Amino acid sequence: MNAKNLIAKRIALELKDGYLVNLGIGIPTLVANYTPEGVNIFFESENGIIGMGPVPQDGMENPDLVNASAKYVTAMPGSSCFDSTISFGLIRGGHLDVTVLGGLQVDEKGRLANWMIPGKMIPGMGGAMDLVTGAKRVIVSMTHTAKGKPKIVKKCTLPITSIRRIDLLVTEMAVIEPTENGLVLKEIAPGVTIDEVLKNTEAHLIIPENVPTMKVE
Amino acid sequence: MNAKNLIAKRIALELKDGYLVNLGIGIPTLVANYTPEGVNIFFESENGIIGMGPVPQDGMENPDLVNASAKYVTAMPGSSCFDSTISFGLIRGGHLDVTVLGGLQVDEKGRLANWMIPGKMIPGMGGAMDLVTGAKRVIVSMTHTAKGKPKIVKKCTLPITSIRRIDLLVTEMAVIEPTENGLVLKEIAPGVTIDEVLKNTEAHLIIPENVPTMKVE
Amino acid sequence: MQVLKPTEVIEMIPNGSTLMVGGFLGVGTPDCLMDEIIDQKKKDLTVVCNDSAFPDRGIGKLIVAKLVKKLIASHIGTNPETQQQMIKKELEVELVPQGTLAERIRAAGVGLGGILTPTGVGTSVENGKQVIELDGKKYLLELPIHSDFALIKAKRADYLGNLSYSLTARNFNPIMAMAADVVIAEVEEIVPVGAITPDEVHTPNVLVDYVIVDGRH
Amino acid sequence: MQVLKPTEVIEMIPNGSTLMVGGFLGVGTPDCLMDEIIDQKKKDLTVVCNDSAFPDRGIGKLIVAKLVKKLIASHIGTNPETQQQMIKKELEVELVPQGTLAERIRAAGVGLGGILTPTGVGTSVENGKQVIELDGKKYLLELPIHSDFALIKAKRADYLGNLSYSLTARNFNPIMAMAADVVIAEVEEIVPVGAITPDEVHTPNVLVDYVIVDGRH
Repeated sequence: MNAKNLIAKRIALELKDGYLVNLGIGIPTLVANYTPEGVNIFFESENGIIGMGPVPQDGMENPDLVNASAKYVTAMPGSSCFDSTISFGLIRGGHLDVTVLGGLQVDEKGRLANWMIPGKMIPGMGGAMDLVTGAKRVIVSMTHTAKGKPKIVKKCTLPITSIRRIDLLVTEMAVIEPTENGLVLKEIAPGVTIDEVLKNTEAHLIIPENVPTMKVE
Repeated sequence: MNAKNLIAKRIALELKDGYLVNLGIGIPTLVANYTPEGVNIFFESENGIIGMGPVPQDGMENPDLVNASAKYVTAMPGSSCFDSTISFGLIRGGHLDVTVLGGLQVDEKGRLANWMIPGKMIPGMGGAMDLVTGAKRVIVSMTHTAKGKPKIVKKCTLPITSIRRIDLLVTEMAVIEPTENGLVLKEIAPGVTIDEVLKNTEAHLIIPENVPTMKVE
Repeated sequence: MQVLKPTEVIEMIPNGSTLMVGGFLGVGTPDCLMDEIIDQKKKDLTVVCNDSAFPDRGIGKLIVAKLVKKLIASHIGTNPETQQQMIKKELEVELVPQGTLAERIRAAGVGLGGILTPTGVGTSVENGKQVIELDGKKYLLELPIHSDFALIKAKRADYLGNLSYSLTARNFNPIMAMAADVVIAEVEEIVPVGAITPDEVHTPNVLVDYVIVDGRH
Repeated sequence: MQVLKPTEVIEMIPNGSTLMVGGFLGVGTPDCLMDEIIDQKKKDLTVVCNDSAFPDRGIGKLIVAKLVKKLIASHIGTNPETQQQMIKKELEVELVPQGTLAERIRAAGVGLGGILTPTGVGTSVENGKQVIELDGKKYLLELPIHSDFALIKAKRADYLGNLSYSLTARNFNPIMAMAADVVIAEVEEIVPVGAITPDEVHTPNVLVDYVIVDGRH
């Protein structure tokens, strides 16, 4: 299994029946492919839909029905559409059970930076600041390092997305839970050692006595 | 013509084609009976409808279709319904062309009191404070006096509805326009003299050289 | 979402709870739920509703049955019992302008800390509130209203709990469906998934916890 | 409401105007109006839109044609031209979190002086803004955004100008229809009055000044 699918598969285990879930661009999108059987998830997208389904078959695209990346999607039976104030009312109002987002950096306080690299890339925050501030549970998916450099750092050097502490961080090497006391190493990926995780992490990690392997076959 | 119908008929002359209009309980409701021919008015009600029509014929009542007094109404072709935030968004956001309300007192500053008599009658403000604050034009209809006592006073003794100066006051004796300089007597009712108006008014009235008679036949 | 009988759903409400109840003078109020609250004699309730309707209708029945400790509403003039209990200090009443009431409920539902409204500035509604001046114009800072339960009324629900409302019975129902911990919807009719199209859904299913069907229809 | 040709309606827009444009990455953007703005070379525009879409789509075309002086948006990452002009200081960009952008537009439309949001607290979005603390929680005071013109896209209009939107093409359109002095709606289809029922109307006709029909459909 490649890194991206491993992360997506692990995050999918966090989704429970009846959840309202927002998946960001990139790795998060893959999570939908791994939702456990019998678990009914309502996927929401910032542009104003609950009940988003997979890509339509060729010729069935509706130009008015897209996800937050402007890619054609389908609508599941029982879906609903609404304007941007309701869309973000659901997000900021605490009605969204889980948001899964990509990240550029996560620091020891569990703060996420994911919306700009000053002087280099200024895409804008889009819906990210509202999602991180408002969702009941914020899960970040990212590669553990970028060009060999740690992305889990002592303090974010990039502009943060929210002061809110994220709830879970999943990389291809580890599952980390930011807590009041710091970042706790909860699981390691199959074939990865704790030492390897530490070597690739700038932030201090709290290592419990027992660190199980991610339950992804 | 009795006092109420005279007031309603005079106010109807203020309504222009395409206007969005809210009519309060009592005399204001009668205004709908006198809208000039060929003039298409959209009547709105706080409980969430644009395009309210007259009372339905017997047996055609819909329990879900009422005005702000919970009386059965009809919906005109092209009407629309919405929730209370949109209803008051239209009112407070300046989309309502005219509101016509009843009054207990109007004072020299053009301030209206119409929602409570302390210790005696506390119905609550309902939508009145939003209507007076937000409508483009606020027209008050009331009898000139109550039990012989002037209702147009130097300073409201009852709790005011808004600090906003109303735009027009129509009684069975006169049409009065509150301005920056004070209350201006604009018209008198057929058969009424300026002296009679002054005798029944506590507030100072500015009397222009020419005060025409209300154009209601 | 779960379908329950009125008895079961009201049994979940502890005495002393805060309830939002949809409706405008009783139109759009869940009547079966009101009757069941009376049957089960739920006590010391705080009720948030546009008005106290009539003694024999809507939440007016709860007032008459003396089950309400505190009422937050915009209008109590159509139910004399409310004012009587208020004067006898048996019932605490907080009067809120209707548009402000709608925005305060909405603010809770969409995760805003408050809103600035021009309505009520310079009136008795201003008492005890923070006044914020922007560009020379004054606004009242009005705070969110949240509740333990929302008891709402819709015309139709589909099997998943998507709701649609009918005409002026919509009023406060959609915003209350966002502002409570537990949302209970009384509906007249259950329809197949898809019968309410994505563009017609007024309240998305994920907001609704329990649906009860009004057996009288 | 008046039906005009795209040429006629865009001729009414002076250079230097502030335009709100509906759409999310171009979906739900009035394309005929965009093309007509380019044909008429309207200059020095301030544009309020969720994003700058793509170089060949939505308001992205206006950016490429260098007609925009200032852009207020949440995301510019899909249109490289936007960032390039921004770096060269040819274009001023104000980045606003998406949920905040929606609420600021709505605030203008519904007559609020501002809203308090937790989104952006402690991030660079806080710069220059008033922070208000309530019950130990911090909020940013965000101000309304109003415009001279709103250029919106709907699926259908009836003869009176009532609008309904389609699926995720709804997004910012309904709130922009409330927040501008002049509202221009581009629609795909004109339908008889009544074809959009009162409960299906998304934007009431009284908000719409001009309708243009996209002849490509």
